[in-house]
Amino acid sequence: MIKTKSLGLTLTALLLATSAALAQSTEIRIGVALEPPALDPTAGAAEAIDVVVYQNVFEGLTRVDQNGAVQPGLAESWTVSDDGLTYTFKLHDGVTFHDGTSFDAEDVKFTFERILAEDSVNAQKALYAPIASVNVIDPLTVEFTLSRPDGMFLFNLGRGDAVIVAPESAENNANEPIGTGPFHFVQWDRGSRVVLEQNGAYWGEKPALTKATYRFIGDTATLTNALLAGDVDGTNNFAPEALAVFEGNPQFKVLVGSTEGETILGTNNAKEPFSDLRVRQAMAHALNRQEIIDGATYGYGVAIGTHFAPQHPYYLDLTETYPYDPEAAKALLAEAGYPDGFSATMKLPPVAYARLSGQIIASQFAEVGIKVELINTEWAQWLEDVLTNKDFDLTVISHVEPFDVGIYADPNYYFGYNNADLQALNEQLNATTDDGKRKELAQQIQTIISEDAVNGYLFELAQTGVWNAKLEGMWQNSPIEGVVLRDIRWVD
Amino acid sequence: MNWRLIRNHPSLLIGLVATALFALLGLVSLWWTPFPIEQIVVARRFQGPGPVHWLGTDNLGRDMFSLVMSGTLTSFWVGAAAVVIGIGVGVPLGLAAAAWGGAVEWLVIRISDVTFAFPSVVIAILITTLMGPSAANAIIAIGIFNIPVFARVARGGALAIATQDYVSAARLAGLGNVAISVRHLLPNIMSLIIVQGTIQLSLGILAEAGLSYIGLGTQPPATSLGLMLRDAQSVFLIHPWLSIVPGLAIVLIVIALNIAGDGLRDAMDPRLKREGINHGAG
Amino acid sequence: MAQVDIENLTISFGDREAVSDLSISIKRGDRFGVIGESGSGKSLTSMAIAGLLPETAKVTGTIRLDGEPLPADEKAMARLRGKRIGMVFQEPMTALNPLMKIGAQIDEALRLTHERGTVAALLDEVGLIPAHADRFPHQLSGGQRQRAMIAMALASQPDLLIADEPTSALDVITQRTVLDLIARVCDHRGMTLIFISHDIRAVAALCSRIGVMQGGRLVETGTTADILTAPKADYTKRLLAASRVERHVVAPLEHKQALLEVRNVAREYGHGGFWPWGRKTLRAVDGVSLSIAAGECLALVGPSGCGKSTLARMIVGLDSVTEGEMLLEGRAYRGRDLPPLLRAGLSLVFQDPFGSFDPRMTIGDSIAEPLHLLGRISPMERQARLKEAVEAVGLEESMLSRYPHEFSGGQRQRLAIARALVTKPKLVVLDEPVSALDVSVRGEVLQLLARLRREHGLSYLLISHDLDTVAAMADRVLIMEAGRIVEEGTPERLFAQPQHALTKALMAARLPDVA
Amino acid sequence: MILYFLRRFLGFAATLFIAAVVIFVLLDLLPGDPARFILGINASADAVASLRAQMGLDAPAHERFFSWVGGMLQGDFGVSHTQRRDVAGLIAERLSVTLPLTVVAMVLSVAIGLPLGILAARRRGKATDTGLMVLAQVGIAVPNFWFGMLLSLLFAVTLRWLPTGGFTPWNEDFWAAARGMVLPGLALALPQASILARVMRTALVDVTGQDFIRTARAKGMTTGEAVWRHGVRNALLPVLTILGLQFAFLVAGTIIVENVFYLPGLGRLIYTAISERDLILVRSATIVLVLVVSLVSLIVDLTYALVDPRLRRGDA
Repeated sequence: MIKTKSLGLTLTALLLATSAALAQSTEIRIGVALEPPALDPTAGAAEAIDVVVYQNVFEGLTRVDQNGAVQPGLAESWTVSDDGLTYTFKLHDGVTFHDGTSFDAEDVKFTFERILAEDSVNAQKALYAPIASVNVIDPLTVEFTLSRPDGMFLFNLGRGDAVIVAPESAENNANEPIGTGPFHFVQWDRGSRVVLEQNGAYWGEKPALTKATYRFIGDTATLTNALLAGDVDGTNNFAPEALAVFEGNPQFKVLVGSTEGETILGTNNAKEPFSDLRVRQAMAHALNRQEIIDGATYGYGVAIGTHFAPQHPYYLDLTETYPYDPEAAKALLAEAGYPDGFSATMKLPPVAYARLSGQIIASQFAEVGIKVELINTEWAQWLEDVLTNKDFDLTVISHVEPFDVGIYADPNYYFGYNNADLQALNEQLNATTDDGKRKELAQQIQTIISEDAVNGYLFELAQTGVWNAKLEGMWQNSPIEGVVLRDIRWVD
Repeated sequence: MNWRLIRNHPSLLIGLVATALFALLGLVSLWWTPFPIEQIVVARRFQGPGPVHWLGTDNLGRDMFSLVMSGTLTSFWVGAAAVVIGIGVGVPLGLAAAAWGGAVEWLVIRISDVTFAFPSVVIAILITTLMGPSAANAIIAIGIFNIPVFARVARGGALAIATQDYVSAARLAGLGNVAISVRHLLPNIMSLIIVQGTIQLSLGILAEAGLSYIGLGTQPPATSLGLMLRDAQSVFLIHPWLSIVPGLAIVLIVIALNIAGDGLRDAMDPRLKREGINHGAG
Repeated sequence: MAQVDIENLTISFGDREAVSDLSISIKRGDRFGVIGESGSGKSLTSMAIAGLLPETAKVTGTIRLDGEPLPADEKAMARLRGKRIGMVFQEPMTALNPLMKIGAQIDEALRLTHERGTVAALLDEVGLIPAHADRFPHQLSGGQRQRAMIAMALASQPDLLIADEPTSALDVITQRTVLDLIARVCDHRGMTLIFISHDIRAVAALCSRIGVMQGGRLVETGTTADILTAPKADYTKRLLAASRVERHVVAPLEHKQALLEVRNVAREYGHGGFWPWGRKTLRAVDGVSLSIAAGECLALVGPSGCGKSTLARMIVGLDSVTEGEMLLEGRAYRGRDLPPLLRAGLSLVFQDPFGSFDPRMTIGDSIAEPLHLLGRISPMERQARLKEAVEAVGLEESMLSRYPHEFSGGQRQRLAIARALVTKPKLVVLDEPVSALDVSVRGEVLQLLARLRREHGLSYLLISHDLDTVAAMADRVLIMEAGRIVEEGTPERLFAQPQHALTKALMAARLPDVA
Repeated sequence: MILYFLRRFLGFAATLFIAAVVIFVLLDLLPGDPARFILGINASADAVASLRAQMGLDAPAHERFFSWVGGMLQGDFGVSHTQRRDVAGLIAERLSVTLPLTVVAMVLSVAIGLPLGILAARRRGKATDTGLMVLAQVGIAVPNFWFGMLLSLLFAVTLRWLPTGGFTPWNEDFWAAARGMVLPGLALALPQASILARVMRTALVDVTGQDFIRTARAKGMTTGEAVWRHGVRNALLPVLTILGLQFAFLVAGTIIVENVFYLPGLGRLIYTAISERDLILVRSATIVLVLVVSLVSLIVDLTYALVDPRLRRGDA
């Protein structure tokens, strides 16, 4: 890349560098806000891990495409038994890991036994709990037996949490990930960047890019400058407040798409006064959703009235369940015994959408008499206080897992919602494989949580990518976390 | 300090008046701002300066002038409280070192070396982790860093004073170290401390801005000039005004404080007072 | 033609005139002395001749050097003064660059004027040895530093030497040798000398002509003999009168009962090491015994660094002995352990009247401070004591509410004495009580001290290196050298028949009386 | 002289030891269990307990303290909890960014500040002096992250002379790494250069009033020559003191500038390590920072003694 002999020649060097970039347009530098703590997607929950390695370094049996549909991955085909309990996968032949070891059914078995093991540190272990056993039929055939039908099973296999790892290298994946993907890991300069290069021995179609560098730039202003200066070629999710810099600039393209992130006003249903439905309804009436969307996402978020992604075929528009109506909110509060409102705290994790939404909500709640004290926390503190100890009144958080409405059936989950009817419905939904039936059940659930105002339903996060105008093949939507490099290429 | 002193040092007057104006602006915000700063009206955001909003509005439609008033107060408050911590702990330490000497002095020097060597930002991060981010956290982190500064100034000043005969005279009169420190040393190093105080105050305001920038300082819905600057930084290219207002406010306050500090030093330092005829007197 | 011709010189700072309308003419080979108190403008005049006035000074009038007006161009002036004028200043410690070796500094003077002399020859001429060239200023004694300054001044072969209070920072013996050195080199090289001093005897000893300055004006000029014998101006008369010290001896009391006894006292300082065992110890006071009788004035005389101040500090309880003990009215103590009530029986008057009062406290509060030693006393008694003390030193009660900067040096020293008296002590230690005062007020203060001694039956321990003060005050004199007492006797005896080498040197160093 | 060195060195060692105690105690107070943080929120109590034992977190405090300090003395800084890598290596990697950055900033601030300070002192009271001192006031008053961003907008985005940030390891491309230091170095150096210019000016003005300058003028130098040949060196003494103090400010300032220019420095390492409760990493990295700062002030002290002969006596 840029090779300079002296600082005095910077200008010339820059011209050379620019022309060099034009000639060898097979490299990409991507700016991302968060640096992953490690690089093993099966041993950590951080989204930042998937951004770097998902489908690039690691692959699963299936993979999720940019529309959220399940495609064959390392498994070229599969069959499902009629009762939905047995899945048989036919694996691709001639696949090797980056360290040269070959991939076969034993690796699949190892991967899933590792996920399900007692001391497993997989973040989504619960998703794979229905797996009763994994049987190696022959080196290229593997059979999964489930303890109950699971409508999401094939999708879940395509997640970053279920990528296939080798027993030889699994231990070191945190620092030196070894997978089967189209790119292999080259180096990780902590605090600065991760470098991937094309895997020459890749089993599938070769990607257009030969090298990809992920640069970690946490500060929006700095990332803006880096994009403008051409120090990075794009970013998958750029802060919406500064998008205007790139809109209308012919050198850049701004990709606005959907994500699976339902942003909610997390409410502690187990605690006074939020255990009172009227209080929750009052809060729902007090929320001016459009103002929050405008203020916190600069209009890029999509309003939701329940915990479900709007782009999903099962989605039901319930945004008018409790329309913005401060008078109704005051009346409900008075009815619940809080004519003068009440005081509550709101713990906010260190992400811009939460901090901004929190401020706006506090201002809106003040209109109806609810005095909110904002408590800003770092991630570790937030996880411990809210998720683990449930020591909170209110919070703002985006749930980015796809199809995660099942969390409402868990009375031990942090918002403490305990509804037996809903739990039964969810049970039924899990056991159903028929699409029409599933849609009906899912919509029933959506309606119940919306009417119960379990949480305040704010908006679906948008994916707002900024890329060099000459790049193509980036995912516009984000049905699953990751920046998939497979189809990205430079065009003139 | 008297009026003649101020008249003879016009820069001191400018510095003090400018500082006082900003301080007043901040203090008034306790009772009155043109608009409440917690009030968010997204619909009126990013307005330029105008008759309703004199300095325009920010990304959440809050009145910039109100924010600057409140932010100035926070910045001053953080800086001043940190100075108070620095003086409250540092000056007694420095006086003790000078008055007792020996092991006490050794210990004070070590303590001040250690606090000096501790990067203040690391202290701030640690305190944030212990207590959560807040303006109070910034006060403590900056205040801790102020302690050795004042300890050094107090010790240096006191050592110079301690050689004076009137200190020996007080000792002859049977006064102990504490009494001498309070009666003689402290009043005579007060001017040094005041001058250093203005400098540390301006440094504190800058440090608060820095801490707010990395998210360790003042937290919304409260605001400080540093926080305003940080919030505006990412939209600098689109709405530069939002950055320029708090940035300029910080620069002006710090300059005002520094000018006042310089003026005080010139006015109080007898060495400089003599300047001009210091080759004259035989 | 006069070598230096000053006409109507006026120097002012802002609207204040420091030198007014001064005209002097100095002939080649003259030794011209300028005498005056601090602030009289004598130094400024000499700076004006050398073109060294600060930038803030406004100068009118003309100065001619051999008939040529001083060049206006800074560089030309600098070269001229480097070549023609040698200068020696008061404080040799600060006048030398602390970071440069002596040799290098002298060498620089040589090279700036392209003279062919050598550093070694110059050092030799001023009585230093070649090894001194390799030292830094702080490694030399005050006298050696002043010699080095003179060597530097001589490097350019100047024909005019300006010496501005060259000896007032030095002790008696060194003072004399430096004055002799200046006289010698002036003779030897045939240089014109302008010698500035507040000490009329030094000027008289060295100069052939004298100019007397007061408040920026030249009040009188004439030959030394004329000035000394027939002064015209009142001010000159007063100066001459003040330099003659009268003897204020009080007849010794009948009962010579010892008030203070010092027995075999020693004080050691650890020096030069971090660990106790690596330390060189310095015995500042080495086995001193003395006693002071009630009503007696005992003088302790010695060169600077001989340990006399250390001894005084231990006696008054500011420091403690390493060995030996002291008895005040029969009660033994080792220094700092002096109990409050006993402390009240003894006090100290400091040398520098400017440093002995807290500038932030009223004089009254400062003077009342020692009353603390007497335990609780009523405000009325406090006020009475203050009044008594202030009136005893000839000042008024109304002055008690003022601050130190409102008083002159002489008044402050009186106030310091008042503070020393406020607890009605029996013994007062006087640490160089007049050496920081202008000559004209010295006599008054000494007189005051004598009167107080008479009226209150005080005993004095007088610490001084000034033999005149000693002669004026003391009943008995101790000569101290390197921590030891080397000779004892009445002033009369010592002046007449000094025994010890140091005593002899001290006596020899005395400048002749002007009377 | 040797005694003086020894004394300073002992003070330095004592400072480090006290710092180690303080760091250790502070971190022991930190809420949040590192074992739980690593294992995540779903880990069982057993697993957490066994990881705690593995990491040696269940030993008594004084034992852990001494094994940490003892290890460091032997060059063993331990293994990072979260990154499972040698702490010494991690720190060295980050120091290769932070140290050059501070040095560049230091050099820049001296190269900018001292000449301007001398110039201002020489033109004292004139327009140049006033102009420079006003500039210095502004330089001190501009928050460095703001200034850094403006620099980046000008030199990286508009002119494209230098990168907006990021770091290429030295051994990979030396010049790229050096280029990456320029803007952050400048951002850090600006306030320090302004301070230095002011200190240099004051010191020089002070020195100009000293007797030995008058002596030099009496020898035949103009004020300018005297100040240049005798004043500057003497004026450098207070400047040297300030320089030592500034190093601490620079080190503290790097963490903010590292954020603006996304440099992988030691400050950011500590920042992330604290949020991940990687205690071994935090305390070792912090003590290294303290070591660097104290070492520099030790060096400044010793240099002071070398420059100023008056300090070479043992009792200084």
